[in-house]
Amino acid sequence: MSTFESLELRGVGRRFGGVDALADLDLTIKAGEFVALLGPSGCGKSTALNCLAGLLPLTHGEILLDGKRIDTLPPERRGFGMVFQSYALFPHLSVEKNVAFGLQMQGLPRAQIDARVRKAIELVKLDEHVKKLPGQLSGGQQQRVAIARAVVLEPSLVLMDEPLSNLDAKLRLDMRTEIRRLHQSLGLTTIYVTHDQEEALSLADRLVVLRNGRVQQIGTPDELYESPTSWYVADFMGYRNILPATVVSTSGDEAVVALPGTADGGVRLTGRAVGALSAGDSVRVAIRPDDFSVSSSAAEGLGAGAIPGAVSVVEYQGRELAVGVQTGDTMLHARTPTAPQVGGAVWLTAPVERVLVFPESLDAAVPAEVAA
Amino acid sequence: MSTFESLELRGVGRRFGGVDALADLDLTIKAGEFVALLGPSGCGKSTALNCLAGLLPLTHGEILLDGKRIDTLPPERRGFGMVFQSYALFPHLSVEKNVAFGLQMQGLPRAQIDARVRKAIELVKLDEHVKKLPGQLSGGQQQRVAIARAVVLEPSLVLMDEPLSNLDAKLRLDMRTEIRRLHQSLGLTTIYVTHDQEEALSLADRLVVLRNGRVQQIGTPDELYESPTSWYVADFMGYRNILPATVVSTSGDEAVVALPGTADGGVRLTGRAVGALSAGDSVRVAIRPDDFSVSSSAAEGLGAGAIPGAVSVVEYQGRELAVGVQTGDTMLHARTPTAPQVGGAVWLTAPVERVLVFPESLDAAVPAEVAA
Amino acid sequence: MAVSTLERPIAARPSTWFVWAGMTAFGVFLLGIIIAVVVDSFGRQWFDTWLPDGLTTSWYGEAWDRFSLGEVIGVTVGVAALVVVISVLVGVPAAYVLARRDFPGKRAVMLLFLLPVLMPPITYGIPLATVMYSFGLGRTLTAVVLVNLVPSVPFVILTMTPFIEQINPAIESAARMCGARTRQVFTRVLAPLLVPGILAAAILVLVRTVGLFELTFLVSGPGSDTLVVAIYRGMTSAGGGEARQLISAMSVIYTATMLVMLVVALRFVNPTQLVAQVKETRDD
Amino acid sequence: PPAPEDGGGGAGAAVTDPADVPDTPSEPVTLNILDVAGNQRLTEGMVDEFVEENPDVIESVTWETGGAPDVTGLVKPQVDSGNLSIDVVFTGNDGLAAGISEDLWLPVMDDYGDRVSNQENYLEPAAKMQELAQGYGVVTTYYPSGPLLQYNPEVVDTPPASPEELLEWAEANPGKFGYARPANSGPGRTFLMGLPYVLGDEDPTDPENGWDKTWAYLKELGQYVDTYPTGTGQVITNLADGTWAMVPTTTGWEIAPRAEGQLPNTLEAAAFDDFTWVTDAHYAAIPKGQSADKISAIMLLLQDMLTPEQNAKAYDAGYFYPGPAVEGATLDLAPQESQGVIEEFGRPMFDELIESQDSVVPLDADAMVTAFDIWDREVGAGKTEEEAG
Amino acid sequence: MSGSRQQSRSTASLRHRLAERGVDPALLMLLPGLVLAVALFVYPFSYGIGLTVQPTAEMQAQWGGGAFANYVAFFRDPFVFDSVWLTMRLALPAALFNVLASIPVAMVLRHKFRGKRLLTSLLVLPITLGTVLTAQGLLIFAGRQGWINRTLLEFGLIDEPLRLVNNYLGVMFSLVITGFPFAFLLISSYLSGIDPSLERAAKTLGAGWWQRFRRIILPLLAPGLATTFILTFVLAFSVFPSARLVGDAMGSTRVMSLMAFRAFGEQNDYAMASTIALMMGVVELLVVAAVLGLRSLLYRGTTGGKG
Ligand SMILES: Nc1ncnc2c1ncn2[C@@H]1O[C@H](COP(=O)(O)OP(=O)(O)OP(=O)(O)O)[C@@H](O)[C@H]1O
Ligand SMILES: Nc1ncnc2c1ncn2[C@@H]1O[C@H](COP(=O)(O)OP(=O)(O)OP(=O)(O)O)[C@@H](O)[C@H]1O
Ligand SMILES: [Mg+2]
Ligand SMILES: [Mg+2]
Repeated sequence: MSTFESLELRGVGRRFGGVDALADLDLTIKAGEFVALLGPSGCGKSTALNCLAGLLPLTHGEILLDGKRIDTLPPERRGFGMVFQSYALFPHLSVEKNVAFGLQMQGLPRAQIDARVRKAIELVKLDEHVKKLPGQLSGGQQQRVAIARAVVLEPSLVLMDEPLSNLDAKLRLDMRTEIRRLHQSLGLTTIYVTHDQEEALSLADRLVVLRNGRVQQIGTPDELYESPTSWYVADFMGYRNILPATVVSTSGDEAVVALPGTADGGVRLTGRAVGALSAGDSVRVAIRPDDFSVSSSAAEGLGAGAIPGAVSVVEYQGRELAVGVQTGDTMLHARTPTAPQVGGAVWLTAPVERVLVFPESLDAAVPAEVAA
Repeated sequence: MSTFESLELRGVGRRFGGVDALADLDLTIKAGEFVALLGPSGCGKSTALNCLAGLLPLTHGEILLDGKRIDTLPPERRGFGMVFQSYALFPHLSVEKNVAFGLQMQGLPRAQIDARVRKAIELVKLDEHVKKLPGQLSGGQQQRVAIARAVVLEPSLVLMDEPLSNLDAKLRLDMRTEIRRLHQSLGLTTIYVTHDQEEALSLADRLVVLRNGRVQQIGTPDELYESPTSWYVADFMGYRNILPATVVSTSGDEAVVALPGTADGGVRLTGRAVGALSAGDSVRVAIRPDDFSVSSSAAEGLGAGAIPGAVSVVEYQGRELAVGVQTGDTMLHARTPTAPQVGGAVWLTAPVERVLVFPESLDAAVPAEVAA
Repeated sequence: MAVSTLERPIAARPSTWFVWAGMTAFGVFLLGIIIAVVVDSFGRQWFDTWLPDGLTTSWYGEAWDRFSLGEVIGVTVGVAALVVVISVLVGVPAAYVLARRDFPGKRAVMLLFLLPVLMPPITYGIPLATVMYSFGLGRTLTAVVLVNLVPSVPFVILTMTPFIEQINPAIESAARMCGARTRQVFTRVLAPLLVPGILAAAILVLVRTVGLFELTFLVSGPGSDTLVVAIYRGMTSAGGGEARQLISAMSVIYTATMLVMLVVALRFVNPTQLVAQVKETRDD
Repeated sequence: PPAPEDGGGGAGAAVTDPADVPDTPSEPVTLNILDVAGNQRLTEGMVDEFVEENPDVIESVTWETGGAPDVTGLVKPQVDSGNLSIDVVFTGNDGLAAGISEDLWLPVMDDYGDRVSNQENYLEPAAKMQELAQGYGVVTTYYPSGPLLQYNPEVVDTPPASPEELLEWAEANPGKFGYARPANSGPGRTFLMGLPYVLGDEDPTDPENGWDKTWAYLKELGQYVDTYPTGTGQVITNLADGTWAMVPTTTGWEIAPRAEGQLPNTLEAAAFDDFTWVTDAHYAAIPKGQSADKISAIMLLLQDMLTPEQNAKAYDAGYFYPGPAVEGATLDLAPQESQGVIEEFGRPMFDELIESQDSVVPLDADAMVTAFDIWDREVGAGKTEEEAG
Repeated sequence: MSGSRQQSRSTASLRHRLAERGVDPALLMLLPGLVLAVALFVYPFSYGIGLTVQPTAEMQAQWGGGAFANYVAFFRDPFVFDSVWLTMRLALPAALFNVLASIPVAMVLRHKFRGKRLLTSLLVLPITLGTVLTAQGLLIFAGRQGWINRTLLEFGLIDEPLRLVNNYLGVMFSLVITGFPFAFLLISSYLSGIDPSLERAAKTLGAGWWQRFRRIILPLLAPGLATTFILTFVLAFSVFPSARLVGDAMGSTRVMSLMAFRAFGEQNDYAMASTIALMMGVVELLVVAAVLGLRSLLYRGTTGGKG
């Protein structure tokens, strides 16, 4: 397997008709790493991947592989493998021919091709389906053909563009485990694009969160999950409750904030300040549903730190229940093991270290938003 | 709002060219209920819904609304609302005209139409977008237009065919809560089709699990989650580990089974027998990932009840980790708060009452499988 | 098993009957026309009776000799084949670019290709013929082929562009990622996927070229007349007014040629290749 | 311009001095004949016989056919480029005139007239037709043409003896008389050109200023004509299936369709009591830039075609009745087949009328185009204006 | 984005800037097509326009107007100019009929039923017939002694044979026979592009068949109808052989293409021929522009087929 020490992206950018789809991407990837690009639809994830693959010419910056510029090479000479969102299997070729395609392009001898194709197909457990056309396979099977087709070339880098987004929930889980297993067993370097934080967290060694074509945060799953640097990232990392508030006072890295619009106007929360804050600042408070405790009496609620509200939705979720609590205009999401009454009054509390307080503006953390 | 007491399906079936897409569906729905039809792709969910709506003529059975047969009425005279998988918004009509369409068909006066349309649009929070065409809306917004279009008619029954399947993960969560809220606040009777168990569990009062056009189990979310009646249903309800095994002995409703193919051939598990079992029967054992405890020493494992294996995949999932444990040919899924070493040996245990043992054959529980 | 209302019968609304009545009238007319010509072409004499008095096949022989149909059919087939091949070779790459790229001036290019399809052939046919004559190409096979390319190339482009658009561009990207060069992307991946579209376009171009009268007529002459033009000349030649049956016989030969070409062309549409019709067409 | 290609044996450089043309070609030539007048039917037998008897002069011939408008398009580029693939053109007046105005033809009569001494045998009207050629062509076949009438005796009791009677009959039987658009039809244009003589118009050679009576007559007649087809073929069909009962015709068009079964043999022919034949002829013309050998061969061929024995083949199936352009080419010299057809379908009255009636040459090309244009506007389109209001 | 940032970014190489505009070597594949279009369409067309301002001496003498004598003649000479109306009188109703008749047929044939393939092939058959055979067939079949008239006479439905050919009607028949299948095929494909779930949605909202058609199908089909109308109109507008063969060439079916050909082939007046041909294009484009204008008033988005 051809390999490399490091892949470096320097100020990589791509514009479409005057609008930056991707800008100023700086990233260094070490061999064997699994990096996920995460962000909502249209944030530039696919653009980044296509630029790396050479399928889209860059409009700015350069890409270096072990110090050599590769951004002017055509895709077929970069030696990367790619798994596409819709798989992009060759519909007129059987499974084995799909997998063999890249090897044939390299002009390898037949026997060698056959052997490697067989190995790759075994790897993804499709031995029984080698003669079928892609149209005759299920989504998960197609997905595996796509992976086999990419890895059979033993590429130095595998790029995956939302490879699981077309699968149904159960299959998605299985295939996720499968990808992780392949990555670990083959030692591939992988760049993986997704808009699903769970997927990104569970697969990657390092995450890159994008917004409007610009990087918001880069870090390990743990860093992103526990310490997002902006409410935007927090929102993406499962902090389903993002509440606008105003700083009342700060002390050390703790901040007391007032939530507007709650029933009696004066609910105060204490949380961990992320970034420099001072009294009067507009902020966003981020809290995970599972960090809320739900109690049905104010007494249990810890005074000023408790948010009062009325249960408006209760969803069964197996061992736990998801509760939607209406407080003022906003609906808060919480989880609880015991079912509250719909319409009943409840109080929500969260431990101080699990309440994150972010500056309202995202610009402090990131470059200015593109005026499209 | 026109309403009814009960909707009864009696032996409803539909064949396509000699193959049953749906067979023998008996179901009574009470006013205000939220019923979910759940099953994998092609199991007949949409067929059932279309039969109810009148879009597909039945080939068997009858549908009664408060005792009156309605299966011969054309769809436009049944007064049901429907939300389609791909929304099926009229692309040439603005949001408000889409919503007004049904009311216009009823020939209501203009003023009344306007008022009801405005109310429905407020309900789904699309006030700002009334003049836009569907093509100018995001997926979630389109979805909400589709819902408004269906509920503005105050139908006695709302049918929804996988309304969330085209949305991305975060939006899906939000829209799910929205649907639940609408259902609860309008008191609609709803039949909801999905292949996502989480969605079904969180939304429905009652679930109907289908397989090959036939009902497998009907019950409340709790019943299905805790007491599936077959391994097929269990599989669908999040019992990710479904292991083939053989009964060694039974006592009361407990059964001791031997797993084949595990490292030393003789791992035994004790579990709760579902249905009548006797020694020597082939069975399937179902265990949820979160019911497994992972320990890194055999001593901690409770003797015969512990399954030995090697950690092959570790996935970060926020507060917990998902672990793939290879044991013999199969990979078991478990969850643990502490990260084990990949490749390290572990032992998995599960409490007896959380281990479900089902007969291998699905036929006992359900009518014979259709020979397609 | 009682197969009750499997597919509801086409509703017996008056409107439906109206449609069927109209269709029947159309069918009667159509068959009447065809049968009348066939009968006439075998009739010895047919004045004011239901059927000709006496049957003969001699009109065919006579038509064959008189108009040297062997040569004319050869010209027709040759011209059609050339036009099809050239339009596909020129049109498909252009359609590819139009389907896949966005570039300055794309709308102008699209318009340029749309105009010859929208314009009455005579409008550009007459100046085109005049140019052909002034280049000394009048009445040559070259002129006939060139003139037929004017509507055919845009036609291929306009039909192939949407066809190429619906082929997932990721498939090409995938081929590139597998190391395929541009040429290999075209020959190994795109060509097989485009075959059904190309065949459809080619068949339509074939039919159009064989049937295209207005343009061919303006530049063809003895030795480069296609079948339609030869028939038309037979029907209208100043010296002439050939026997009606002779024209009928030629018309039948024309239609038969057309059918044979169609059938031959359709034989090459290998049904298995239609499996490769990329997008799954699920009707749900 | 590229050097003339070697078009078979005997081709060579274009002739600059007529004296360079040998009496017989230095080697046998092949001839490409372009026929734009339907002349092949009449003369193919003559050419074939000549080739058979004189293999040392002409090795073989090939025929191309076309319509009169093809002359300019086909021949002009060849003459201009000096690259002839057509060696001789058999044409009617229209094609000949088009070629003359484009300066395409060799002045055969001036340069080589002495080689076709058989022209002395021309029938008198044929000789007049030869004059129309202005020396650029050689008459090969001739017929007096028309105007004549053909009718269905079951419908027409007594054929009209004058245009007035025809008008009366047409008025009494609207939609039963018709003729084709003259620009597309021989009988149509013969009828058109013959009328000024019958009606006694001021100047039968000037359609624009001298045909007042003719135009008035045709317009009046047009009220009873339901349609003017664009070809003689449709006229024949209309007569055959009984749509029409009377049409104007020419000798050839009267005989040949009956002989070939296109028209029932029950039809009768008639002529106005007093009319003048408008004659017609076919010519042979040689494009400019022809090689000496070929010119020599062509002149030998033409000389031979104008012998009575050969020229009598022009009787054909009555298609151009009688056909021959020279004296003495009587029916008994024609091929047996031809004699049989004429005996069965021919009309002795035609021979009498040819004897008794005067003949004139047709309009020259420009006047003809003018006449067609006036007819299209005044007569052909007249119908719509009436219909449209 | 701020201006200064944009400035600092304009260091991008030419390659980068071209890439941003979408210009790359693949565009070369367009070249052969462009060359052909320019050489065989644009050039002759311009040449033709050039010809129109080189009128013959007679034209100038008769109509005046100097270089524009041909245009003066075109507009002043009723014999020529009337052909515009005569053409319109044929092409508009024919195109309209073909489109309107295709809608119900396409709607009915959307359903599955036995013999559908046969019927569809029957409808497509005229494509192989060609105009000349159609004309010939019409002359024989619908002529005064044709089977139609014979049948009608036989049953005593008429006393006189109907005049169905060699007039306006004959050309109309031939335009319908050749144009209808074409319109039908196009409209069928547009119809199949409309997401069937839209109709189902309308059903569940209480719309009957007529309302579904009027409110859903028709608006969505309208752009397709406009396109079909344009294409059948173009076909009908350039009618030539049938106008001559089954029409009344100098009378009620003296269409523009006949006039153009008359000038070209019979009068050898290439300048006038080009003028008429050019005006033909102009008239047609006017109609096309009018239809497109109407169409743009209607909805133009997707038909829900691809979301
Ligand atoms: N060919 C193109 N022309 C113009 N704009 C484009 C093009 N491709 C992408 N864009 C724009 O660039 C931005 C980034 O697109 P990109 O496809 O990278 O998003 P993404 O993050 O992959 O989204 P998704 O999750 O929907 O795939 C979007 O705003 C998109 O509209
Ligand atoms: N019109 C039809 N003709 C023939 N078979 C059909 C038709 N519609 C559905 N079927 C078959 O009936 C079965 C059930 O289809 P249905 O659409 O109800 O599945 P589903 O549960 O809705 O699946 P999905 O989740 O993929 O939408 C499938 O096997 C399908 O192939
Ligand atoms: Mg993307
Ligand atoms: Mg479905």
